[in-house]
Amino acid sequence: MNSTNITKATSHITQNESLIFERSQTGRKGYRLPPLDVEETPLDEIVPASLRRDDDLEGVPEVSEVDVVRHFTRISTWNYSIDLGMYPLGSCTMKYNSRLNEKVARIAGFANLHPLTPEEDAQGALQLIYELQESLSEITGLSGISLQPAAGAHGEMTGVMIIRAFIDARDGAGASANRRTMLIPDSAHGTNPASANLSGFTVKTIRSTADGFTDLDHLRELCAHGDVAGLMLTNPNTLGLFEKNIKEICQIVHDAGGLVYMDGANMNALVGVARPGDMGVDVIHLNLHKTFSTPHGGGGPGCGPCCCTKELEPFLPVPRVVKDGDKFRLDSSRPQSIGRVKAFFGNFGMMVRALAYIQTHGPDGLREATEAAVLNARYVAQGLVSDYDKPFEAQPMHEVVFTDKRQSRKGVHTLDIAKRLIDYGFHPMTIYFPLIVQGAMLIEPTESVGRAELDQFIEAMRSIAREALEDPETVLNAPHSTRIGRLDEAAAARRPVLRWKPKEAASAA
Amino acid sequence: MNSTNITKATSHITQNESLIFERSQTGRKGYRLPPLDVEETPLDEIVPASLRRDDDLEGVPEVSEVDVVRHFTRISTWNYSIDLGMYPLGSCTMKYNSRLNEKVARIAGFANLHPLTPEEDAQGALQLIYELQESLSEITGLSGISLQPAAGAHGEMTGVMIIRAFIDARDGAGASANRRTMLIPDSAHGTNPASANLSGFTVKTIRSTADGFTDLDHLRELCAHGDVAGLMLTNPNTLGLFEKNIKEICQIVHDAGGLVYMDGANMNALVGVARPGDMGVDVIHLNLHKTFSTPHGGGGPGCGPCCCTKELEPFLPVPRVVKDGDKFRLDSSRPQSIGRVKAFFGNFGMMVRALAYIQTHGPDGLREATEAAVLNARYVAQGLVSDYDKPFEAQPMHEVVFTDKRQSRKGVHTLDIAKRLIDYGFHPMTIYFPLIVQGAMLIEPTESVGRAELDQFIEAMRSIAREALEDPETVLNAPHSTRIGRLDEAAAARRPVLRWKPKEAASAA
Amino acid sequence: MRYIPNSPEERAEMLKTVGLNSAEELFDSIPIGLRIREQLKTPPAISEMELIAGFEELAARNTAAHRPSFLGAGAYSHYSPTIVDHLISRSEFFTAYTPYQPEISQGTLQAIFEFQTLICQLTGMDVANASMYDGSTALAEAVLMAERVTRRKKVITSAAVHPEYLEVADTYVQHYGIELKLAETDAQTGLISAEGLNELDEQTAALVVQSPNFFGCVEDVRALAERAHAVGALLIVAVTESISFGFLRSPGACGADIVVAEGQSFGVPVSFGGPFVGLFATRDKYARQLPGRLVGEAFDKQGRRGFVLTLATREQHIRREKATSNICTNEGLIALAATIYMETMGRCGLQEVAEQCAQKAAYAARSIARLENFSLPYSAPRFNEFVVRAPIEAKELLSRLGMEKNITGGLALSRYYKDRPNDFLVCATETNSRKEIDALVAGLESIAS
Amino acid sequence: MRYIPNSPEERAEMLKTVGLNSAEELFDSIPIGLRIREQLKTPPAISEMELIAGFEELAARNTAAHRPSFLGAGAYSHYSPTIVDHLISRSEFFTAYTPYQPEISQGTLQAIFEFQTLICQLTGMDVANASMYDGSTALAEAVLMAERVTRRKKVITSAAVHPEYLEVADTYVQHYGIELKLAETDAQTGLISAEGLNELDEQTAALVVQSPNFFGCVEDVRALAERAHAVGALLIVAVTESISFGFLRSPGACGADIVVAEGQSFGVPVSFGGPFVGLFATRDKYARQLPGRLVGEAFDKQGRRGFVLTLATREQHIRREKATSNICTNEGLIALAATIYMETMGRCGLQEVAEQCAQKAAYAARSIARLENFSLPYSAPRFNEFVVRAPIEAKELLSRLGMEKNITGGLALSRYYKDRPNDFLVCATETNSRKEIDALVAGLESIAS
Ligand SMILES: Cc1ncc(COP(=O)(O)O)c(C=O)c1O
Ligand SMILES: Cc1ncc(COP(=O)(O)O)c(C=O)c1O
Repeated sequence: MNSTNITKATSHITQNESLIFERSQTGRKGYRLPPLDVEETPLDEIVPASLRRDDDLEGVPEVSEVDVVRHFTRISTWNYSIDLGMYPLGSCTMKYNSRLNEKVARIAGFANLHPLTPEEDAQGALQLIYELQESLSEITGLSGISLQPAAGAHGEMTGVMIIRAFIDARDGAGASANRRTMLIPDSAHGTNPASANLSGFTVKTIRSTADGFTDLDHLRELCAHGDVAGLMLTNPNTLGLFEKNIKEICQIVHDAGGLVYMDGANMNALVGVARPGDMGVDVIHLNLHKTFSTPHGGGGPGCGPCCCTKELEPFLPVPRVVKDGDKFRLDSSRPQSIGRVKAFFGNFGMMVRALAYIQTHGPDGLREATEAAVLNARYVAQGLVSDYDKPFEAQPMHEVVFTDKRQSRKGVHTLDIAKRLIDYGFHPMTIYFPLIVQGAMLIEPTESVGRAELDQFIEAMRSIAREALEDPETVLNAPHSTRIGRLDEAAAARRPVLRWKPKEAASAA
Repeated sequence: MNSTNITKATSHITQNESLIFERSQTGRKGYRLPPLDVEETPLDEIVPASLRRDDDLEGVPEVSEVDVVRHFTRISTWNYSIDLGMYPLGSCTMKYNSRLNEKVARIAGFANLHPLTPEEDAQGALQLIYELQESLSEITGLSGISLQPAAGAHGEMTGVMIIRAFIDARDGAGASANRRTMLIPDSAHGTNPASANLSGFTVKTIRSTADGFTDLDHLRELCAHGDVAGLMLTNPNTLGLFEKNIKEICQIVHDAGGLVYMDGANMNALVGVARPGDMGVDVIHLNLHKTFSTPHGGGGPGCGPCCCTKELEPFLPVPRVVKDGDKFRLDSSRPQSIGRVKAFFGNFGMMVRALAYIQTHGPDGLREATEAAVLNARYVAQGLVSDYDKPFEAQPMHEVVFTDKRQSRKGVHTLDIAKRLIDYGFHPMTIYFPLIVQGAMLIEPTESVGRAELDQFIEAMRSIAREALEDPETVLNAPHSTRIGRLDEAAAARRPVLRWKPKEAASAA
Repeated sequence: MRYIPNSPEERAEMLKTVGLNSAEELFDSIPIGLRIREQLKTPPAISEMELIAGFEELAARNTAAHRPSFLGAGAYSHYSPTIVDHLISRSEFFTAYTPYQPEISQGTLQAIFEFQTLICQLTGMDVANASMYDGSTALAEAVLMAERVTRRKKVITSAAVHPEYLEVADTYVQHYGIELKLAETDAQTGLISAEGLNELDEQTAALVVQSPNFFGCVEDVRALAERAHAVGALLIVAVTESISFGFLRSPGACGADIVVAEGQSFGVPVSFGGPFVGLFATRDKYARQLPGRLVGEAFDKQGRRGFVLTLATREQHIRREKATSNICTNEGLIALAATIYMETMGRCGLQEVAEQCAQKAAYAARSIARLENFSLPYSAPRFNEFVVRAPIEAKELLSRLGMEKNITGGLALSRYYKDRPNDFLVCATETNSRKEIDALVAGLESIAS
Repeated sequence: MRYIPNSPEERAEMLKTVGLNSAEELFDSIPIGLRIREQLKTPPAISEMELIAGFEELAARNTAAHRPSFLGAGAYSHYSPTIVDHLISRSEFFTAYTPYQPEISQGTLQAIFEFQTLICQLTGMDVANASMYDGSTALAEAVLMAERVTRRKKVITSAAVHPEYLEVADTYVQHYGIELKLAETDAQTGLISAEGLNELDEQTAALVVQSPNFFGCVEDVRALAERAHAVGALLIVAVTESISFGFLRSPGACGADIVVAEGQSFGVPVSFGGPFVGLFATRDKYARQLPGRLVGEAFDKQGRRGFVLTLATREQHIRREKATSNICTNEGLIALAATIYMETMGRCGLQEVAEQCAQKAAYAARSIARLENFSLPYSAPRFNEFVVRAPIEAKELLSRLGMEKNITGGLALSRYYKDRPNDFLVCATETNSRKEIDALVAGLESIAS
């Protein structure tokens, strides 16, 4: 497989490592506690034996600190990561995660602050939350902000529930009962319909036009029935295209008595350039773990602030952080609120990082990042158009979608191209999303990649396109450079093994 | 090469990375400073142009923070390290480096403390130094401690100079001029003779006996000439054997009017079990970056405390840290001192770590570590004796030496075995040291390795022994699993390229 | 901007390459009218030095962060070994995405598989997912799952569940026609009351209890499981203090059907309430009803073992509105921290730390009970939290304790229960030294007298 | 002991395997009489929690560590970007040994090669080694090297070299028959005096100067090089404040033969004096006389580029007593930190930070000079340090400044020069805000009046 075109990566030796349970040895210890410094109370006086644990934590590993360090250091080397290079997962905005942000999030005054601390003893944290709200409000052009949601989908649920609460209040329980339809484009992310469903809405799907935009006629048609509570729109949409008719779209929905929810996952294309609030959007969520660079951490934590118009503010989750003179406090007495969506105040640690990101960039830097992100996507789009099918004419914003149309003639599909990209040293792009594009490859370089690496990426993709013609087997069997090959996911789902079991037990099962 | 016996490692994809100078792009910036907040002074008024830099730092890289992070993260993955597994470099004591020690060394009150701070404002640091001195004194059985030397060799130089100063004081300038011979076993580490030379001594080499100990007869013979200032002995010696005649050896040297210096690099075999001070040793250095686990850092920093008898204390470097009542202060008025060997007080940050190591282990833990280290070495010795030539009968302490005698018959030498070990996922042992053992392989597992990995190591070595017989080519061409193969070191030394130069310049040169 | 590799010069060249004359043209697809003319009014760009100074200043205003504290109630101060934060900070973990490409994500996948296993072991359940946002949302999802499993709409929840968890559950279920009925707490024992349980009937989807409950009392989970199962309802057990798993009989061993918990106690800082990590475990038979991500074992063509995201057909990206949940990004890195904590403490440590918490709390409770005019209203056994009834208003008492003695003495229950002015909740962990506990007791005494 | 993987049980089994009955038997080769009977009297084992608390307490007693400080004199407080400490803390760098096995040490080797290159660029020299212990030992080794190169025994050193560097040089050369002659400092300019230079003769191995010198004055290195070369002596230039390389003409450009420097300013904390990193650079023609390690470019059979330790024949492990130095372990990790710092600051940053230091010092000097009864004795140009002559005893003045104003105002020269009671050395860097400088000036004024 050693294609001479592979300039970014080379195979090298890495350590094997078993499951920690397989490493465990009776009697090993990885911890030490200070000696108990109070008189012991007989355990039975504390909790009767019948309510106490009696299995001596059978099966929980016994390892030394050294075992733990080597275990996780070793397995960590099996991961690709932003710090190792370009991570062009479309829709995920895998940008550089600054270590400065990690440092400030760990300041003892933040890390050791208990969420139930009386307000007067937590003014610094409340002020930080308030200042972040102000910045996000300025960036989105929407005045009402709740930082409580823990991720994007959580923010969606919050926003959609706000729409529902607003309509209930506006139309009254009776009438509003007939407004339970949420319109969602067929290109939307799966969390959108799922969140709508969680809020008790019936989802109706809007077609996209051949050129990748929301189909206005279909929208009008769906809006005609008087049952529309709202529209959930991603902008730029998941094809990386800015919905140029956004104002008209909002108008249509508003005229039909609905509200417009914008999925802000793609805000990295807009920060400092355009504001959802100015487009007629009523409510939006942001992904601080995308646009504002809080680390994705292999699957979270995130933070999905919900931002809405003044009109919708009364419905935001409680408690809200408000400013009284020069003091900050929690406001929970908001009768119209949809209620609480998470214990305490959301993922505070992510808020610290996001504010650090905003302060480090400043207004110019925020816009500069947006420009660089869009420019990088354009550059890639132009570099690949000669070798891959680009299903949409329009110029992409921060991400661009291609398909495997040409390669599939030779039996090489998107999955194969993605796997082969691994051999070239890149994390693959997002594949098979959005669903409406057959064999979609959604590429989002973000602003955190330099030209040299973009060129390597383009060269790698072109080289794969050549291989697809000249040597499809190599692509179909990729990756060739990794510790393990493609895993049999079907078999894994058929007989799921979701936890380790001791040998005997395992075979017994 | 994919030997089925390789259980510890597998090849996986890793990132390539050029030199930072090759990554550099005009206009990239990786830093930001606060704006200058004082009135600017015209530069010419500060320093005339003729004394100012005028090359605009031509050639120094211009990169973004992201470039720097990816650059070093990538190249770091090309290193083997303790956190990845066993690192059996004989004589180097590559044991686990606790992160706890790193954390305490970074406490602002230590990291931000300027060395020229008046004593009264640095009491914490002085106390820490004092407490470490006390612990090391207890561990070595020697009362005089200086933490000033920055590494082992530095400690050797200090110790040998102390011997010289003592003899000058004892015998008077005239007589002492005839005592300029330092005896050093042929098995000693190269720093020993180099340090002796740096102190103006003539080195005479003592033979080792066939069974790996200092040759007493030869020692007596060399001591007969009345010119002996001292002996530099490593114990356990570099063959991993405890010099059982140590008391007699010291006696012989003392009777001849000399002093005994012990190289303490191998103290990991003795801590909590035996004390050099009790053996008749006059002065010794320790390697905190070995025995006391301060991280080796790819080549330092170290800390090489010099420990000596009461008699030699007056000659220790200045300043010394002493205790007056409950205050700590620097004592510089020591007329007989050899002087200062380093600016300020030595590598303080390493002292913080070493004290943390001592406090974490406690007396029991220190002894337990020694037992575990020696046991691991014994276990390996026993595991390999069937397949490799073990030149010495005696039971090893914390490290054991083998040779390539049997394998070399097939043309496979120590270097080849070491390189092949890399394919098996291990860092090779120390090779060709000590020099007196032809094709030496010096193996020091330390206490930081579990049995399972020791077994893997033994199995790997045995497997290589088999390969040496059945498939020598594989061994001779190893490693096969790494990014690069064996480098041509001879050519590199013939036409040394010791720095990057811009293309033109490079070719011009 | 130092985080953007391409210099202005390079970007100018790239613009040319893509045929544009200015950066502004990158946004031509956005109608002019929608583009903002002037700069954002966000704070000006500052250097690292200035930023750290500013955040240090803010943090310093969180005066409570540096005091001895006896606050628990859903967020617990435990000691986290240094290696936990070190290991999660490895770039390879911390700057990776959700493991969509198993060949280059085995580190994350194996860690999650170990996490799932450990959660099963501690909860005594068969299967656990890759994490939820936190304990409160995990509970809400558990209620929704119970509805899916039983197709019943009525849910009885103990009133002694964390009040904020109840609020979150309310929010989540409000549009599902699920009615949450509160089962009152027995004023004497502090446990769910017999009357409350009488609400259980054939329409009941689930009985929800927390143990140790919000007042620190340990419920008899086995008995409750029997009651629930008797009417075909599921028993959902919520745990806010996961350290208790090292000491109390596991919910699984007591017959629970779904166990949800807050995993913050496993080496995660209280960090003003987040990020935390929700634990979610159930029985094998309900595995396909689980919300969230699952990692399973898989093999490649050569039979090499690896791990993959599996049973994805439950999830939103495939099932869309029919998914078992809308959750996508969860709390991966926090789950990793919890995994490292659990493995470092290990079989012995998890039990020793739990026992120390119980011992410290027992000592604290005993000492406070001795104080004149102070009492402990509840008789049930407790783990590391307990309610104290003070002679004066707890809010006042505690704020004076903070100001005068520099101790955060606990949580005034009036924050959630207006009708309990004098009660407060005290929590003790292995981090509270005897000295701190004695100071708390002395402080309470001196202020109340 | 949690750092020891093998449990007591496992160790007992291993003892059996090697045919022993007890751990004590492991030490049979040590005569009984030499084995200690009772336990060591070192401090008892404590937990992480206790240890951190104890060290925090010690650190808190270093009262000066948290004040604004104007101390320089060989250790400088500069801002170090967060990524420096993060990157050197990667296990792969930080728990690796000296790169003896190039195939699995390329990370360290490439970093050192970049370090050597950067040091050459900044000093203006041809070749630099992989680091020395610190600036003081680097200077001592430079003197020894000059003797090797010239075979001459007399060395003239400026009296304005850091006093501790001079002491260290004395210690190192005392047994080599090298005589160090001090060249006095001109009382008016603060530079090496004409008389001092007259000592230069055909027996002189080297002229040693520091620039900026200990008093902060910038020497005319080019002129000094000419004087030294005129008698066939080498010019050794020592630099304690490496940030000055970003502002001052490089010693190489001025004709220096050996440049030694303290690299601590490059992102390394002052840490009570160490670990620091010594820089050592010279001309190509002297490369084989260099002390310490060198990394060079090399290629494998397939022509792939890599890096290796080279020219080892100079070193102790091969040459033993004939080696160019006894140094083995050097300051690898600190050299790495300096490398990351230099690359992060880069071409612009290294100049900007240097200029800011010069500007802050100029402002501070100007402001202090205005104070009644205070004067600046030296007329020569300065970088970021300067001597102030106070109306009262400097030691007294500074200790009151510390106690009353919480400012560390600088170094009383009486620490090294008993005959200069009223002089003190002030250093300003980019970390000293105008507010701090103004407070210093105001403080001096109020205390002295
Ligand atoms: C377009 C879009 N919407 C919503 C989401 C959901 O965000 P989260 O994963 O934070 O819940 C994502 C993230 O995957 C997304 O790409
Ligand atoms: C036996 C012995 N002596 C002395 C030394 C020199 O110690 P250092 O490298 O710290 O100068 C070493 C380390 O390599 C050694 O192994």
